Amino acid sequence: MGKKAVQDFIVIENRALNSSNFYIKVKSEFKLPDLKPGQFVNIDIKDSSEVFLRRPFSIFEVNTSENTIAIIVKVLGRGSKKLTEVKVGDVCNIVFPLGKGFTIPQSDERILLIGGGSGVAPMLFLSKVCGLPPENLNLLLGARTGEDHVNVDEYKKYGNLYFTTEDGSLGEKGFVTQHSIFTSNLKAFDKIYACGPDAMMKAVAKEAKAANVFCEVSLENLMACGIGVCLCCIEPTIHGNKCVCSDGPVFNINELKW
Amino acid sequence: MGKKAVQDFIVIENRALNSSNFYIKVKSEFKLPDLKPGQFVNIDIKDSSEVFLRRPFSIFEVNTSENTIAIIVKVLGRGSKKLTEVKVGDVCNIVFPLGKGFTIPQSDERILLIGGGSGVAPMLFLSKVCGLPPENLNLLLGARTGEDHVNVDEYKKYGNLYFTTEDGSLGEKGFVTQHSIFTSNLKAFDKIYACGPDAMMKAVAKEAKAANVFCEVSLENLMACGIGVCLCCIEPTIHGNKCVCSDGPVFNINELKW
Amino acid sequence: MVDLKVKIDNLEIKNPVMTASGTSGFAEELMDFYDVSKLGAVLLKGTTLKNRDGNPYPRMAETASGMLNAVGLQNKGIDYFIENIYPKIKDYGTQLILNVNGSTVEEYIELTEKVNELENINAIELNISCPNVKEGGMAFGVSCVGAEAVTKAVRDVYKKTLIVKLSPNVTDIADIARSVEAQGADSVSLVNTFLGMAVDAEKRVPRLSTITGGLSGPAIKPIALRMVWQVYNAVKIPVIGLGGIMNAEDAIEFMLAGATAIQVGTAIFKDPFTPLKVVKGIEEYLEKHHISSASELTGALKWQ
Amino acid sequence: MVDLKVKIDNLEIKNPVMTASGTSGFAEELMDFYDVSKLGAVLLKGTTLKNRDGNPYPRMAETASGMLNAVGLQNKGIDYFIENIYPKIKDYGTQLILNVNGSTVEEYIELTEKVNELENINAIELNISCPNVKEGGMAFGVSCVGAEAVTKAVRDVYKKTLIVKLSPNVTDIADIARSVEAQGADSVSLVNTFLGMAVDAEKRVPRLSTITGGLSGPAIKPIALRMVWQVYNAVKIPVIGLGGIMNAEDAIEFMLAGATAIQVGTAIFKDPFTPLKVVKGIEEYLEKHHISSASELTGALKWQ
Ligand SMILES: Cc1cc2nc3c(=O)[nH]c(=O)nc-3n(C[C@H](O)[C@H](O)[C@H](O)COP(=O)(O)OP(=O)(O)OC[C@H]3O[C@@H](n4cnc5c(N)ncnc54)[C@H](O)[C@@H]3O)c2cc1C
Ligand SMILES: Cc1cc2nc3c(=O)[nH]c(=O)nc-3n(C[C@H](O)[C@H](O)[C@H](O)COP(=O)(O)OP(=O)(O)OC[C@H]3O[C@@H](n4cnc5c(N)ncnc54)[C@H](O)[C@@H]3O)c2cc1C
Ligand SMILES: Cc1cc2nc3c(=O)[nH]c(=O)nc-3n(C[C@H](O)[C@H](O)[C@H](O)COP(=O)(O)O)c2cc1C
Ligand SMILES: Cc1cc2nc3c(=O)[nH]c(=O)nc-3n(C[C@H](O)[C@H](O)[C@H](O)COP(=O)(O)O)c2cc1C
Ligand code: FES
Ligand code: FES
Repeated sequence: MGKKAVQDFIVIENRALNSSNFYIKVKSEFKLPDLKPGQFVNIDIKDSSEVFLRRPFSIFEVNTSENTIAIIVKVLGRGSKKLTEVKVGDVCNIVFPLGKGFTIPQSDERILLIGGGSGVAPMLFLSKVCGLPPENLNLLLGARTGEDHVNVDEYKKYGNLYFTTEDGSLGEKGFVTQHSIFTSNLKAFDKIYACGPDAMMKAVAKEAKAANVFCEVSLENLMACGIGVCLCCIEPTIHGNKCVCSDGPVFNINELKW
Repeated sequence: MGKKAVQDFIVIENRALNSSNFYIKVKSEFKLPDLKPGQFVNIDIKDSSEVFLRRPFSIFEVNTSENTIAIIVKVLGRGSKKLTEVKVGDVCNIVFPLGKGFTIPQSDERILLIGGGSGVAPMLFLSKVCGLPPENLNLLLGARTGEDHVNVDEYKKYGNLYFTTEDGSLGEKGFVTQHSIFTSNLKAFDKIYACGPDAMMKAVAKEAKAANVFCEVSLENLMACGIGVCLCCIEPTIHGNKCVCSDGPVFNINELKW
Repeated sequence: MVDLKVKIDNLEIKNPVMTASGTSGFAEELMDFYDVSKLGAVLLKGTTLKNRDGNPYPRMAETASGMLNAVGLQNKGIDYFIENIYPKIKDYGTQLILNVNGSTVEEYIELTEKVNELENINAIELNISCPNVKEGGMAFGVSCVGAEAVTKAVRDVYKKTLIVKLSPNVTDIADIARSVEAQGADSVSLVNTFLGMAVDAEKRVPRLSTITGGLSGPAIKPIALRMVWQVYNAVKIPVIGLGGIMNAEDAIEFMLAGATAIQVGTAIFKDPFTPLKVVKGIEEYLEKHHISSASELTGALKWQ
Repeated sequence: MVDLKVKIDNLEIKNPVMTASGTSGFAEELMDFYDVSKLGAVLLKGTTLKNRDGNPYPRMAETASGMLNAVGLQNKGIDYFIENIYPKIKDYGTQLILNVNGSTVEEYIELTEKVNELENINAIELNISCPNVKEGGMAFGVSCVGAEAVTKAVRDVYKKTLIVKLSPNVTDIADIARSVEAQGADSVSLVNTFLGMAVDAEKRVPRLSTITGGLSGPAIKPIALRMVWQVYNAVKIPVIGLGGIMNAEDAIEFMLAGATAIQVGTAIFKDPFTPLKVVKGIEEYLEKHHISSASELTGALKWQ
């Protein structure tokens, strides 16, 4: 009991990161529990005649002394659009903490984190808190054009940053799986983590599997409840259908039927 | 064609008149048509998960040079509550002008206008524009307590003001039909107009009928469309069911089956 | 340029957008806002043989994403319509379709014979599905036997396009659709309203004078869409889809599920311009997706 | 102090608020939020004889004030439940009611016999109304004959409180309710989900892997409320009402219309605390209106 909560947070920041992504920070009046990279929150979209259910978002930043959580919201449809219209001072009702996080790497391991679209959020969170020496941590971010990349300068101190864009306007041209760090020697990594569009994660998983490297992906299946009671968000695994919201959203690729 | 419109207005003022009534003024970028006392507007309540249909409100003030309309909103339930939360600059979508207005008195007639609750709005509008000499115009407003009365000082210049409150805290104690101006000699008036709670209008109508004085009331039946197509707002009359939205909202009491 | 024209039997309509009966009066009120000749068709208010006062007030209650109504077919009867309304509206330049209602098979016949004479009314919509009248109405629409009887009787006397409007308050709507098709209906329209109820918890009374009434609006859209899909897969005659259509996207969903044309009902109460906006939205969708004609959308859902 | 206790046949429940089957797992997940012993009952996830994988993803689509689901009774089967889940939840301190599902009458019987042995399960809810499975499921629930057959067979072997959950996808739900009452059901619960459909207009595909699925949430409340009212007026056994209940006011509306107890389903997805809030809200309503016991609300609607 009390492991999960439904709480009102106050919006203390909401700013555009680029044309379609927003940074939203909310504050609780209560002490936050321990929150892990890969976990998510389920947000009530207030005052919308079109949105009925909550919308899930990965935790991007946590400040346990300020009791704040930040998320990155990409405007996709009705709910995300409405959410990015919140104003500082607005109340935001959140169910949290949800899901299980990534396997934290050991301090001597070399890891590759791959983020695409709003999937950068959990990757950045993981790179910040996993406590690896920066030389062991490689962060590869993919987007369509340079404009779609959110500013991640701050994360330089946690590891090596690499970019791909489909039009070549930032970093290497192509998809993340075409980046030199990915194509050169995948076996050089002890662990690979990925979050982003399904197609991207599947491409990463295929190569990781071939190279026999540990790889975890974070899925974004459509959800109704977010707490494991409705069985709507399922993903087929070798152990049968699993709930992305409560058994995941992080899965080892060897478990998935990809 | 083009007699009625669906238009976006901009909210330019929203202030509390007392604990439950708000004054909301909206501005159009287009020239307003002629708007008569007794007519109403049908307002879309934006961003509410609970409100589906529009809500009708009597026109309270019109400024044809500024192209503004003002209404008085009493907080009753979900829609009116939400509407009073609009902020200056918000867009407010309005269907107008709806319904038929009051019969305008002739310049030598003596009239009595009776308003209760949010029913004061059309009465004040009528007293302002009917063009009678102030000594011929009597405005009687009823409420539960003094606090429920909105400030109408401005209307002193259009006629004589009288008040009743149920607790006697302002004007005479009791209902409007117990006020001395009403009980003394109803036949002294050429025309009586009333808008307010059903019970009040029925009480007024009863006495007016007994005294055989011309009397119009403005009804507030529940509406779905506001434009005469759904037949939900009907009121039985001697000529069969009539639509309050398109045949009214103003009815001569002799037509009603009260 | 995309082609918006569609056909319901022999009836040519300039675009697939109609207003639903009982939600657009006799089109006169919409003319206060815009020229209805831009619409595919206007379904006129439900008409009966004799004058009907309808049900007592209150007749409506708002619900989540919808509303209940208990109008009960208030209208002045067919003779009044023919003398006083038809002359005013007959040249509106859009297809006018009369929604006809009876309490007995004989009434339906008598009514239909009168409508036969009206030159500018090229189709009728047989309402066998109104939940708001005690006699007749939905009773015919909820059994195959009842639906067949009315359809057959009317088909025998009515020469122009015969659309039968189906009730959704049934176990198997495809069955009813097949029955009326077999009796010669040229088209079916669905759905009418769902029988529902609303209660005032504080006052502990029903919100409608009739206790129960008909539910319409976006709330019912998923069920209406499923029924259109089932009926489309069960009959060969064109299907007219409705129930909660608020915008062009909704309309397109109904067409993909099998509708040849659609009707906009309750949405008119929110915005009288909705039908016009839906026409525009369908046109834009066709252009965007490089589809040359609206009729190609019918049943174009991809599955399996 | 108001009395919240109500009785469903011999089953005493501490308050009229239950969670709906399939929307509250096996109660374990709710325990992460609060102590479920504060609820009247928890309806456990729909269980079948053998393991069922359910339907493919995607299984849900949001709709206006509601959602469609196509879960298809995914569960590990009754034996797994008895060995692995029952021991963990049996002392949760609330009435645990198992929702049982079969594809054949024999399956229902075999399943029920196993549940008979579970000491802390004092009632079953017979689901003859699931729209999301191909065999059995709703097929039993949409005809009186089918409903009677299952109810009779289960009644013969089941000794404790037998609740039959009715499908709303029927022409006359009161008829089905009377049939199961005649076969010995101790109570009926209604409604299950309405068969609906959602389409992605841009991609021109159905939003559910199964094309159609079950509609739940506030959208269906007016229809559910009407059905509860009809069934309450048709049978003598207690009625359990559900369908779109989001708060105490909704719950009270169902009780006024005839429900002895109510279930909260989809609302749990929006806020897992909803059932608890409804308990509190009913208590406050009774106090405010000086009503001494929750059971007095049942059928207390004033009309005519
Ligand atoms: C565990 C988890 C973590 C997530 N983290 C983030 C995050 O950090 N930042 C972020 O921007 N988004 C994140 N998402 C996705 C986010 O929840 C969706 O983008 C959002 O719900 C879309 O809602 P909407 O109302 O804007 O779109 P809708 O209007 O509901 O849908 C628009 C279109 O997108 C499709 N769609 C909606 N949601 C999804 C989805 N989850 N997967 C695939 N298609 C979908 C719909 O089918 C529809 O066609 C996460 C999702 C999950 C499950
Ligand atoms: C022609 C006309 C002119 C009006 N002018 C004004 C005005 O100038 N100022 C103003 O404040 N209000 C006016 N009203 C009333 C106003 O429209 C309602 O108060 C408003 O719609 C209530 O909406 P709500 O969402 O707040 O209440 P809801 O949440 O919808 O309802 C709350 C409760 O009030 C009841 N209720 C709602 N509306 C009405 C009604 N019209 N009559 C009786 N009971 C009702 C409901 O049944 C419910 O029990 C007017 C109404 C009409 C028809
Ligand atoms: C106020 C009202 C009155 C209606 N009257 C009729 C009618 O006279 N005849 C008829 O066939 N349908 C009538 N209907 C049903 C509508 O035509 C339509 O079938 C239903 O509302 C579903 O569509 P919608 O959700 O778009 O409104 C009426 C509906 C409403 C809301
Ligand atoms: C995701 C989901 C799964 C469901 N699973 C079951 C089930 O296994 N057995 C059952 O009888 N009803 C099931 N239902 C139906 C609900 O118990 C309930 O009857 C229905 O959702 C209407 O109530 P609501 O609107 O409060 O959700 C399910 C509903 C949903 C939304
Ligand atoms: S979203 Fe309900 S079980 Fe995962
Ligand atoms: S509100 Fe629709 S006719 Fe008056």
